[in-house]
Amino acid sequence: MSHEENTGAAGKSGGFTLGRLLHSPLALPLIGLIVVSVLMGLASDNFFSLNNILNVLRQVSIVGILAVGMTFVILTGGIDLSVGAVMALVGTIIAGLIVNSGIPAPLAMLAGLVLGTVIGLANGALVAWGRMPAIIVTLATMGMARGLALIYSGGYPISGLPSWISWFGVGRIGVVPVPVIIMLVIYAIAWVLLQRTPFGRHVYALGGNETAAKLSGVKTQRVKLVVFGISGLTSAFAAVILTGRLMSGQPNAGVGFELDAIAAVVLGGTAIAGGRGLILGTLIGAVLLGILNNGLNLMGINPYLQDVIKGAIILLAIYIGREWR
Amino acid sequence: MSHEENTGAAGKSGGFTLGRLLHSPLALPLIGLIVVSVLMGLASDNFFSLNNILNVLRQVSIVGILAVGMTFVILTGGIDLSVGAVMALVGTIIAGLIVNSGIPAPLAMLAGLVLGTVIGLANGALVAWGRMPAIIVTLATMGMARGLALIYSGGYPISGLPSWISWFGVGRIGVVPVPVIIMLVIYAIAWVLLQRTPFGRHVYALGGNETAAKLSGVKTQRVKLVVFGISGLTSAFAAVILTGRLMSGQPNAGVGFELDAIAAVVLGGTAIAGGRGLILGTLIGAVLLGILNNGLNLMGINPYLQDVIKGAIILLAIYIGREWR
Amino acid sequence: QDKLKIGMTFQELNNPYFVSMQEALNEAAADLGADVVVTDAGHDVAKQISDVEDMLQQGIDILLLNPTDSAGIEAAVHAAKAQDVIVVAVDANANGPVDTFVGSKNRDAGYMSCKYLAEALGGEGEVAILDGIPVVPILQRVEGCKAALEEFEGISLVTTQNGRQDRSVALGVVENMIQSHPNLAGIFSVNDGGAMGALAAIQGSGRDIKLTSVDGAPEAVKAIADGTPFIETTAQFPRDQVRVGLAMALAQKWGARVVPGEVPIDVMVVDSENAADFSW
Amino acid sequence: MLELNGIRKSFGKIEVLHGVDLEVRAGEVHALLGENGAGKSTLMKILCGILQPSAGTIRIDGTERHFADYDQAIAAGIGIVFQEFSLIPHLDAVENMFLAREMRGPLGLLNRKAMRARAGQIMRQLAVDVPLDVPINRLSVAEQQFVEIAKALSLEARILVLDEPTATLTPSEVEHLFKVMRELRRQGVAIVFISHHLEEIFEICDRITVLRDGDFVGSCAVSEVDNDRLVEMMVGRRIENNFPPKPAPDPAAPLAIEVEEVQLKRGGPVSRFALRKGEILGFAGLVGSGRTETVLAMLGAGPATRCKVKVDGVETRFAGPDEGLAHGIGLLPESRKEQGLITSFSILQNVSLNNYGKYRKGHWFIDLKKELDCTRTAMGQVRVKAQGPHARVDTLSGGNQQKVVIARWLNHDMQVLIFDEPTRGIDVGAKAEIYALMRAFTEKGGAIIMISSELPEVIGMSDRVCVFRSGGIVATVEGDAINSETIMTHATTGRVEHVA
Ligand SMILES: Nc1ncnc2c1ncn2[C@@H]1O[C@H](COP(=O)(O)OP(=O)(O)OP(=O)(O)O)[C@@H](O)[C@H]1O
Ligand SMILES: Nc1ncnc2c1ncn2[C@@H]1O[C@H](COP(=O)(O)OP(=O)(O)OP(=O)(O)O)[C@@H](O)[C@H]1O
Ligand SMILES: [Mg+2]
Ligand SMILES: [Mg+2]
Repeated sequence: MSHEENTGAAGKSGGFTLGRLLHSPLALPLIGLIVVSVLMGLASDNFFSLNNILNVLRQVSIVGILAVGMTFVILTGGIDLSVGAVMALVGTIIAGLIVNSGIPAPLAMLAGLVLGTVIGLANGALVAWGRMPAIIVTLATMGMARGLALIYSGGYPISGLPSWISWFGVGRIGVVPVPVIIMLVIYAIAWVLLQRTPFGRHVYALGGNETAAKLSGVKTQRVKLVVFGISGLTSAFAAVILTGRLMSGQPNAGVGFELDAIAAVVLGGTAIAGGRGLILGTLIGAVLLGILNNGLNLMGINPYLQDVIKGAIILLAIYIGREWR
Repeated sequence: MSHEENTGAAGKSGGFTLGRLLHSPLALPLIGLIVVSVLMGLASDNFFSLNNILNVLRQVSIVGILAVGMTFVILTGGIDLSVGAVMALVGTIIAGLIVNSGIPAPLAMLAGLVLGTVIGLANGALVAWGRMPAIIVTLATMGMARGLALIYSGGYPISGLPSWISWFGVGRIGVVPVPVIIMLVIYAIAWVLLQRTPFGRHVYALGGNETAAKLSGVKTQRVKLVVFGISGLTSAFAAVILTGRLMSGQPNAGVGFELDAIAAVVLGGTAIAGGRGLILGTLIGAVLLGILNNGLNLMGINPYLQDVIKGAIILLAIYIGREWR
Repeated sequence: QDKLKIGMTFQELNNPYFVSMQEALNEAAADLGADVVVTDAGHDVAKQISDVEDMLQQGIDILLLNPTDSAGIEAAVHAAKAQDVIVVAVDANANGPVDTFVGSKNRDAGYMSCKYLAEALGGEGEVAILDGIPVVPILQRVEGCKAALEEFEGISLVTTQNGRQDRSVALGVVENMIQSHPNLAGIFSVNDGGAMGALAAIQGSGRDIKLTSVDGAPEAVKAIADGTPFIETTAQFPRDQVRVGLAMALAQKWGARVVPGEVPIDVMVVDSENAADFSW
Repeated sequence: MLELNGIRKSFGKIEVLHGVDLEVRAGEVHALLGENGAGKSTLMKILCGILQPSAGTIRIDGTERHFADYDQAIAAGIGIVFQEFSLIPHLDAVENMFLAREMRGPLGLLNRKAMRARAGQIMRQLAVDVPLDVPINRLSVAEQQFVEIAKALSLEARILVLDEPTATLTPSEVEHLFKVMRELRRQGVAIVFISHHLEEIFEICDRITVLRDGDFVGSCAVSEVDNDRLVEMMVGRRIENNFPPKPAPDPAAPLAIEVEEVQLKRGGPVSRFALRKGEILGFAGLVGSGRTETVLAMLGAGPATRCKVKVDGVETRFAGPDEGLAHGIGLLPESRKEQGLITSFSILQNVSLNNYGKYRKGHWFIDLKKELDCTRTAMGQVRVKAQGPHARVDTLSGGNQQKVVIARWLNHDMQVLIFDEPTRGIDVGAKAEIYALMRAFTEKGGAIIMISSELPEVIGMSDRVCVFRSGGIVATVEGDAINSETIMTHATTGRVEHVA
């Protein structure tokens, strides 16, 4: 929200004012967030308790982190359907390395982060140098990652982790849950990368006009490689939190999370065609989704009906947003 | 394979020759099909039996029909993630109308076809007039359709259908299974629509360059509306076959089928960005996927490993195809 | 805070087995005048933990937990116990300080089904297993089944494929199984959902293959009564599991100190002889 | 200082450059001339390392160089302004100028202050006032063009390539650009300048090199040639009078279209004009004066706050070009690639795209044979140079692509055609053919609105001219009043009335 924020639809310099905020691409996601929060608050007494707010944020953290990598990829005009499966694979392997292979947990986690990044880079290489459409590449790697996770674990969840690992999932620093802190740190780093580094400019440029970016000397293929690498890395971070939350490696975890992550990105105001969007919007989008899930649960709505309501609210939010932007 | 074939990637006139075929966009999917078939035939004795071939085609029919609508949508540059869920909803409602409401089966099926078309048109209207990205619209309607199916059925499969309905799923005319005949008829109609009618040309034009199509007077929004309507209709046809195959309405059927349908379309050589592709390619793509599933099953490969192999083969096919085209 | 509030989280709610549990819960709660909150995890443990957290925010007194995964759900159990909520695992057990586990004897169920199948085949022939989602109850059924099959020398297990407990997936998988094994004589499916798909495949092939399964779902029972190739299902008692589980929780709530840690619920063979009279 | 020798280039099996030489000295403006598709842009891309030559050498200051990519060319002091814009729509001018060579501060983070300062400095040097922190896509075309030039200058290039930079500029902006070029020349920069406007060549260039169909025709000083000689070198023949004769004005001719009022945005001017059958109505004005927007608004394809149109005397409201089509009004948009053609389609498919009413069989289906025959006829009419009706349009040169769009409309039996910059980027030979076709169309009773930024074209072709300024019509002139002074006076000083 600083005035130099690059939205891909920049405004003029100037201090922070309400008017400026209303014209920023964050306006709509924010309004959506406020409206939905107020509605939920009215419908359920517990909604606005500090406890519940932290609870929502903790629940949001996994999809929120996946959505960071997704934002990078979508900003370049790509898409990554493999995030949920990669998270499951990395989580399973971390647990397996610790439990079955007796590797010290910190080392295993490091290996997991490296693995996630490598898979992401592989996606990126296939998209960049293989010149294949991202949607197909990541669709295929999604199936492969899931299959590998099941093969590695034999289909069984891997449990028996040292208990301190649950710190990543349920621990707190002060009142704030650890996963929330990890998520916020990742968002902060992503913000700096996108807004304050040449690489960030190149990400926007690639999504804005790939040919022009290439002609200007942007190493477009390397940018593609890196954004998918980042997406793999954030999937691996999500896997660490997931492992902490589930205290086990779950080869079946994260089915459909890619769709939640995409929804968070788009609800946050990022153009699905790339080139425009803010990482802060994604955070708001992820929280909005989390609030919807939490609020509908708190209101005790029939689980089947929840899907219908969620779909309708997403449509409504995007519909209004489309006019605004 | 006729010389006037509209691929969106024009070729020269001329009769049918091997050289021409090798340069047609169908070449690669066909080669893929042949290679995979031969491999499967070598690995498994039963593969090339008439019985097994008909078996594969019957298994392919549902995804094959979904992929027809998906081809129309992708050719215009869109995507439809709701096909699997719409199929489940329509199937559930057809079964419910017959079993719970006592409506005559033919009438119930007609209602199902209308319902599917209406949902498709709703997707289309949101994309065309709502100017929202197709991926988000259909993601939302996917969730909503699934939720509605579960609400309508209360989570139970709806069984107790008159037994003749199984004709749609397991019946035969001569040796050929009924679902295969239905699928082939739908492909034939789609071929005529795409290759021999102005509407078909407009579908390609929209995917090739939407602005140019619009400025030359093509009713682009109506074309969008109609392609999604077609996708809804083919989903409903798939639902009829599914109902016949399962002899019940299954609210949770078809999860992930949208991804299979997309894979079939892209394996068939259609560009994911739209504007280029052939409906025959989609048929080949769907059969290729079916053969992979069937062959890997016949070979008794570990089901987890099957996902990995399938992903790798899809990647390989698209990778080679990309150079060829 | 006078009214009793019961929360139940299901691993899935698009399976008649769990839907009937939910119905039994609603009936029992209506009798008690208690509030009920129900959530559907859709086979996603992470979502299930979130669901439990949300229920705890609503101040439930009793948590009936039908875990998607025993190990994965542990954090939710701890969270619930931290708020002094009584936790009863239903159908599948959960790690952590669960007060009571009420569940079927899944190993027995697999054993009984496969023994019945092998006997129906006269102790010889090729059989196949239609596997499902790898969670503990399913794994135990497969284990029990294999143990039973091993008791028959003439029986050979030729293939195990995964039908994901989904009728449409199972249908395709079994069609392929039948193609690749011309001498296949029997199939054991880990649940009735998959079995219904397998039944359609068998009927479609016109071959004489016998089918057994676990659950006792209404559709399966009807198919057995109708004299199809589906000859037996080892019935569980989902409604009774909930009733017993709730009773255990209430007993503890009322101050009972010696609540059983585990209440195994028997399973029962349903075949053409008793199918007509059976229902959940 | 720059020497290209025997450059050859093939795309697949087709060779498009057959051994071209080019020698450019420090401190000169060197014109590169040739018809559409002669290979000018291709040669420049080879110079910049974007394309690799099949044969030939590049020497700078006498040493042979190979550029594997554009970055290496930049390092050698080469900068280029591309024929197609290469700006990123949602980034601002500063970000665009420094894209891929950002200035870095501590920790390798962006140093926005330094970049903004440097950008301001370059803009001052160019003496243009372009907003620096507004997304590029909100700038006018001319402003974007200057950002492109500033971007090339920020490289501090010693060799600067300008590929048709004036195609989108107005005369006064062109003058301004020339001033900048002269200043750079004084500083010793070697400039390669590409343009189809021959008068510009004589104004600014020192020497010329001419290409024809990928062949090197010759190189000489500008002072050694005159206009006719130049055209002959480019086209290989002499071109007689460009413009067909104008018919006598017929004020009694019925009105094809009468626009009673059109206002583009609230508070802007309200315009009115009428189009007679059998006439060519020119729309003149500076770039961005609202000509394109006005016709788009009229057809319902662009925004308008007021719009009242009568077609053949009947009041009509268009919701989009499709409804215009239904009333016999066709639009040839200003950018053929982005707005006119489906580039992946064949000529045949592009020509028949919106005209299937003509080729129906059994009401629902396309009559493929008739479609093919009609396309052949239409292609012959406008003389499209191509292998046949099934050739993909993206394999055609710019001029031939434009002819395909024109063929589409001439094949369509329209009453009114709106031609927006019909000859932009078209070489002199092809232009004459297009002019003849336009006249033939009006002689049969059709009417044409021709938007053009080329004054000679407006003067040579129009029966009447509407002059635009700031979004509205400031004057309509006819007869002898159609001359450059009158039009330019109105276009630069005409008064617009703002209406709430
Ligand atoms: N990528 C490509 N593939 C195939 N042919 C190409 C390609 N790029 C250019 N050509 C062909 O090379 C020839 C030269 O094109 P070029 O763009 O250099 O012409 P030009 O002289 O710049 O024309 P204009 O005045 O229209 O800009 C043309 O015939 C064109 O069709
Ligand atoms: N690509 C663009 N993006 C945003 N605004 C533009 C763009 N092109 C032109 N404009 C603005 O639109 C207004 C009118 O432009 P329009 O294209 O109608 O002018 P024109 O007279 O047809 O000029 P041209 O010769 O460029 O076609 C001007 O204020 C101009 O600044
Ligand atoms: Mg050029
Ligand atoms: Mg214009």
